[in-house]
Amino acid sequence: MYCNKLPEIPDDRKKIWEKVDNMARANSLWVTAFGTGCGAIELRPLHTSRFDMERFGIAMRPTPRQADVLIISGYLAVKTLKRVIRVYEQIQDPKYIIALGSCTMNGGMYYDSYNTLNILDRYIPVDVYVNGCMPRPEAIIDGFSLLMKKIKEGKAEGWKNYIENLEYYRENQKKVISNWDLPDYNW
Amino acid sequence: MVIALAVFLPLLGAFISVWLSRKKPALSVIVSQLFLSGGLLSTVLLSIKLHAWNLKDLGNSIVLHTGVGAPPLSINLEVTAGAVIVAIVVYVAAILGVTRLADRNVKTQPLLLSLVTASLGLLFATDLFNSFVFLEIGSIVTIGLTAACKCSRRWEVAVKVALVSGLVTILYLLAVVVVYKTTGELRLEALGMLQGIPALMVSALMLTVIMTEIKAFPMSGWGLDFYQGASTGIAGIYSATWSLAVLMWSAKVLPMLPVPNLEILAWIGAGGLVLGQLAGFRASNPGRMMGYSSAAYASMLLVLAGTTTGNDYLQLTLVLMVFAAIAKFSVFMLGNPEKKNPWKNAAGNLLLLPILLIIGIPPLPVFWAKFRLLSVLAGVSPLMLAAGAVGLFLEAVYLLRLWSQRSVGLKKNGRLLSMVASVLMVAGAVWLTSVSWKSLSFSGSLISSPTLRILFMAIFGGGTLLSLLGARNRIEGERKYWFWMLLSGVSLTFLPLAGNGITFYILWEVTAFAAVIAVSRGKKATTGTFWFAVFAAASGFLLLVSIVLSGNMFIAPGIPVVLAAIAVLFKLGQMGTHLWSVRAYSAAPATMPAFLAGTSSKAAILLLIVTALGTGIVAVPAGSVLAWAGALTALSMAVMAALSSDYKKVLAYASVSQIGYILVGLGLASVLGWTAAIYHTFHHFLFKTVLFLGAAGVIFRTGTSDYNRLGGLVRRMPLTFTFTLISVIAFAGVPPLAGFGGKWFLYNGLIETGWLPIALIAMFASVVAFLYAFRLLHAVFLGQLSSANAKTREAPLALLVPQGLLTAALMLFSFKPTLFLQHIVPAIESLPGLAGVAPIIDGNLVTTAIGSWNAWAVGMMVMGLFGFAFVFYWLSGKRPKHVGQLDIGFAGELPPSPEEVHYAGNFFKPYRRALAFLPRIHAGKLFSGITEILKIAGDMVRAIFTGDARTYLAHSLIFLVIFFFWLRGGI
Amino acid sequence: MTHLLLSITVTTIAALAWGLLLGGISRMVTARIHGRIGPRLTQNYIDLWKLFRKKSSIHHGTMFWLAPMFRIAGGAGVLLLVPLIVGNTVIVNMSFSGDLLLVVYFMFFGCLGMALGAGDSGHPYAVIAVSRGLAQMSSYELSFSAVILVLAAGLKTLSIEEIVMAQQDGILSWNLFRYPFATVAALITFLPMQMAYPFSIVLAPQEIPIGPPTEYSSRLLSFMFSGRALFGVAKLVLFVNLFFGGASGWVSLLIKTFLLYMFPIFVSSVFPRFRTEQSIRFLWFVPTSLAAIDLLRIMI
Amino acid sequence: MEKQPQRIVSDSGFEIEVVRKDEGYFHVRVSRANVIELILSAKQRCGKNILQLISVVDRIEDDIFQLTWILEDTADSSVFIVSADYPRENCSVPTFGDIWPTAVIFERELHEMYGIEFPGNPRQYEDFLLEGWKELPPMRRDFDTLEYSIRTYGERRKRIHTDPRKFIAETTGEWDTPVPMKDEDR
Repeated sequence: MYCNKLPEIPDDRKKIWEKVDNMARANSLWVTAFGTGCGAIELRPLHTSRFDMERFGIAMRPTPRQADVLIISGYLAVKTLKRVIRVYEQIQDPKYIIALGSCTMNGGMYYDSYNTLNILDRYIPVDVYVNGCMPRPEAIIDGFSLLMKKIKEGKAEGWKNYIENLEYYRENQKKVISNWDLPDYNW
Repeated sequence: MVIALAVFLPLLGAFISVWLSRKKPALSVIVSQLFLSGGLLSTVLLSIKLHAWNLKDLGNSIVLHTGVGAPPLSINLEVTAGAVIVAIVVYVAAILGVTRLADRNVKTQPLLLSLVTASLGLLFATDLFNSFVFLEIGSIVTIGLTAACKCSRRWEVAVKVALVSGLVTILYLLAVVVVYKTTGELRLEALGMLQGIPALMVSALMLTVIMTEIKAFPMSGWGLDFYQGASTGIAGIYSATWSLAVLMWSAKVLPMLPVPNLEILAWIGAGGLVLGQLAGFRASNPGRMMGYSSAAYASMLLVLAGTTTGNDYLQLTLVLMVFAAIAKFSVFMLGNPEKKNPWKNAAGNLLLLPILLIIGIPPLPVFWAKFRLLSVLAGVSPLMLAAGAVGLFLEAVYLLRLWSQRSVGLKKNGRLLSMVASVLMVAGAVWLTSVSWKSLSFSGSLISSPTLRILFMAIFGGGTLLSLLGARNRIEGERKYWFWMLLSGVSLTFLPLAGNGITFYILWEVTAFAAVIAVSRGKKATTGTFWFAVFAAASGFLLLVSIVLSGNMFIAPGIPVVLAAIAVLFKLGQMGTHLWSVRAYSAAPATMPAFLAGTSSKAAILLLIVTALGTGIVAVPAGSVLAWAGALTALSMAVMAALSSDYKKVLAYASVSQIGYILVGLGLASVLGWTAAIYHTFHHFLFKTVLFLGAAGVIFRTGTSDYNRLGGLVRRMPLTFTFTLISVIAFAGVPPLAGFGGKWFLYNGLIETGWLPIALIAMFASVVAFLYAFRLLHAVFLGQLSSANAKTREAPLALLVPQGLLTAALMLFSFKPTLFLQHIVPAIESLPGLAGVAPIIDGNLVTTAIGSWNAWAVGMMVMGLFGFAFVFYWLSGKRPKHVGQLDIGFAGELPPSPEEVHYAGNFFKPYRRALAFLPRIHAGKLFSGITEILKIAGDMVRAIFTGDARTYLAHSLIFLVIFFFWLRGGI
Repeated sequence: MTHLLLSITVTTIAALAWGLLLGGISRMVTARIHGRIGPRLTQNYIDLWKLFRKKSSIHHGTMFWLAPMFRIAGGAGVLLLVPLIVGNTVIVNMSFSGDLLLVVYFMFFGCLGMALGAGDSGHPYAVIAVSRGLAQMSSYELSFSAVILVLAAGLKTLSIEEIVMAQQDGILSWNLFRYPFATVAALITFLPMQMAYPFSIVLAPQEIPIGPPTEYSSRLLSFMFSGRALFGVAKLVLFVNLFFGGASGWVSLLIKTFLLYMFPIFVSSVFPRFRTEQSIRFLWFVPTSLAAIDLLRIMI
Repeated sequence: MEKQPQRIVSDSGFEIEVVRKDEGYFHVRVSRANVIELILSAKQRCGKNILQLISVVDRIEDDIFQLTWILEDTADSSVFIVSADYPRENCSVPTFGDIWPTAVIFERELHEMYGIEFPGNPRQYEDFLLEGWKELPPMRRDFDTLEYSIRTYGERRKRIHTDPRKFIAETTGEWDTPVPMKDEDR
């Protein structure tokens, strides 16, 4: 019923095409429209004529299959983490994560809650953090431009990190998700 | 001497058997059988002597004087050729009956032997008083037999028989007295000498007597109760001996009645036929159904007596009565008298033949008689023809219901006896077919174009072969229906060769009813079979009447064309009558629908073509009616198919819808239209057979045809999917596959003729076809594989091979349609009376006045583009990972189960909603409405059969009075 | 033969480029209508390249990855069957091999492929979208059939070339002016064909994530995009040929297709979306009645 | 019909303490033995046909759970509120799932969050919000959330600076040298 293969790490760092590809990737960031927390409301103004993220080539995709970027917005509960993992793994490589807001970074005001994660990096690789509670749309655009810069430089390789250290990530994920019923591979 | 032996041997046997039965029952049975066999032998000798078997001169006779003096003091017997055949049947029935009764009630044997003697005496009697003697013996023995049988209602029935016999005796004696007083003679011929009031009196009396004895409507009440109440063994023997003898005696007497105009009898008979069968429409007890059927035959006897004379009359009465008696005997012998419902679990196969015989399905013997009867009626009056056909059809309906309800299980009740009877019936069929052989014709086919003839034979023969090949799997006991499919297919294959109406009709009916039998072998076939059988019978009767009206040649303009067209619509299951096809297809054994929809339905197209050719082309108004009907059918059935969620039903609706296009094409009456029709006919055969065979495989492997429970089978049945996919693309009419050609010719023809609204509807229907086409592919093969089907295997090879062959043919004709067209177009062009310009075929390019089509170029382009994209994709990078079926982007959730994610039921919900403004019309309601009306009418008629013997006596007396004053012309 | 292959290749590549460019322009125009700046003109090329060069991709089964090929063959096929320039004998492609009916029915080829792929993905939303799309398609094909009948019966031909040739006597001989109602009906059906609002019930990202291609990713998606771009251009050329007098040269072809392409974009930017059954009923009755006016005019 | 719950209060044979009475608002407190009778008679005789909510207050000081059922009459939107106290240890409360299907869901939540048992509720052991929770029910006041959070999710990174930019620069190292904000920018 599900995929049972380990993901592969493509070995194409040295190819010349990679530069061109990275330019294209940076200028065509498709974001999966998966609002994980309260911060998702701050993404909506980005569509509007005031902020207009489409001018950077950033577009929303309603399905993870076609997206490049997953935005984790606001606090991340254990229950949401499960869904985030599945959505993230369904995004095709190369893929990036932007974490939005204080709660995402360290639990924020919910640091002592029984179901909010405090350290996100243990569970999935984050490429860019944007802090604030909540961050303004300008800050999000700032985060996007940082991500674009990283991609162009070939440094936004959280996804490779994730594949390489899949065991570590899985172990941490399984530690907090007490009823782990996800398939091991979700590609 | 031989005659005396023939008549009196049983009587002797009766005495000996009375003596023996007390002491040595076993010996008495053997002795009875010996005596009966002796009688049989002597009658057979007589029959040979009289040349009875060629049916040429049935009045041929030998006269025997016994004792001293002239009649009525002595018994004088006249053995005619017809009577001798009846006598043989009586003997055979008696021998079988003795065997049957031996293990139940030995005491009845002497009675039975006496009954045989009485029957034979009556058959051969020449004067009124002798007849009276034998009538009396027969009645008393009947009462005795009834009372001796071991059923709960025996006394009730016996009393009714006794009362009716008493009345008959009184009336008969009155008549005899009048005759003797007036003429001083007692010979039967003396009846004809009467004049004036005595003649009227005697006529009324004798007619009442005869109608009461032969159980003609409205005096059939006691007969119904008798057949229902008596044990099946007694009823069977009674029907094949005494009842038969009385019928034949009445046949002898009726023409001699001093009625002013014998046609009165025919009108009484025709009225009785309709009303009596209407009453029978509601019957549910099998015995009672047989009673109604015997009333029908009695009415037919009256009709015959009123309309035919001479050898014709003798032949018709003989064939009708004898074979009906054999059939009834056979039905009754299958019943188990110890059961409350005797025909429960009767052997379906054996029940079938007699019932089909009574209905009159060719080439069974009764058919010949019924056909000639209807021909005669057509000569008398159209009203009488209509009455005859309606009565016979009503009879067919309830008899088919009897069969379809009982055709389950195989028990050995009287199986041997019935098989003997069946052999007799088949032998009779062969005999009569050989006698009537000259009326069959296979030369000078009704279709003038040899190309079309070959095409249709190829479709029929090929379809039969491939369906049979498909049936060679272990799906559901193919042996049960294999033979019938073969029979149906073979007669279908010869259909295009038929040279005249009767040949066409026989092949048509054999095809239809062999298919009905094959369908009935399905597991849940009862309702489906019944509907199928009723519509087959209806279309058969319509066609028969149409052929009769056109005098056996094909098919005269006017009413016959209309009837034939209705027959075609019934056969095709067009809009309104689609019910039978949908029900039958979903009830039939797995591979049957492939044959029915793919191959057999083309017979109706052939009939339509034949009709059109025979009448010198469908004229414009008729053609446009046909085209409108076809277009609306195509549209409405396509919508039905899109909204239905049962695999077989969808295919059935789709089939009906596709045939709508063919009707539009034929209705066009232009070369382009007919090219479209023939093209579509051929391709519909190809892809519909593939689709139904594919469905058979799927249903066999998964055990369901419900869309909601299928899905994802492309992973398990890739070959079936491939064949189905190609067929679906073809019938959806998407270039480059073959279905497009039919549509292209059709629209070209429609635009050329200027029938734009029809073109619009047809185009819309062809787009609606996408809805069910995709839904079919998706719900069955794509989407999620449900866990129940996770281990399904590919369909059996027997189903895949024909699909593969047909798909290959489909692909060939898709890319090279000119291979087909270059033969068909000249053939159609050569047909008389077609309007319009023929398309020009130049290499691969087909051009009409307004458009052009190059299938080869389009095919190559598509293959090239597809191949290029494919190769480019293949070379441009890594192959993608295959993920599991539940690995879908589901908002981060895990899909609960494949079944819940598979979206197949209520697929076109928005479409249903958008259609909500239309009133919902159910064809089912139309037919159940008709059935209701018939039932109400039947209830009104059958209210006269109260079950009270006094009412029955009253019927006879009232009839007597009314008839007498009617003859007299007032009170 | 070589000439034909060359001509086909050039046409297809040029049409792909033009289709993607039109897509870019449309995104810009929509953005300007919204009061935004909008993406670059080359955004669609970048998107396509990115998708094509993604490093991993998935598939669900054979039909799933054959579907984009169907889409490309369908889109390019329609384009090749339609004559591009009036009287041009250099680039005729395959326009000799069929008439208007063939083109109209061949348009379903790509849709069918798309639908098959969507079905094989096993995603319920993809199939819901297909069911909506088919329902809607069957509805607008009713009026489009009526329009075709108007043209075929009015001009007594089904050949696209002859339909174009009949429109060469000045601007008033265009079918736009000869059969104005049919043309309006055709333009209305052009909206659902281009999946523009208010008929965009197939790619409805808010309810059914982007519809049929919801499971497509990476390279397969880039093929889908190319196919759609090709198909879009093909439809534009067909409509230009049928109603707007065809194109007398390359510049005229580009201008006419560009202007025609703007029509659904302008409509699309200002309308909300119909529910499926509303869309179906609207398409059954409104454009069909319009086309029926011209149909009656011809018949009487 | 007498709509006011006044009558059942006066009719009932047991002791009822009226907490608050107002127009369309009636709050009573009863002993737990009489809860079922009171609520049923409120439904049958006063037309309180909707169970709006079941709520719990964990009064750890008194070692009780205070359960409150809020009933509403859809005809005039008047509410009738019944409260009763139950012991915290092995708390078992009658279910109203067979009268109001919504109660099944309310009770599931209460079971998950407080560990209250509702014998007779067919679905009370199903997961409601928490998936696979194994600890003490989290809403009980004797559950230490901070301890649990640190134990399970790790201690969060302490904030060293009040200036977010500096903090980010130190923790992630991705930011360029932070530019001190000017006063007029604040």
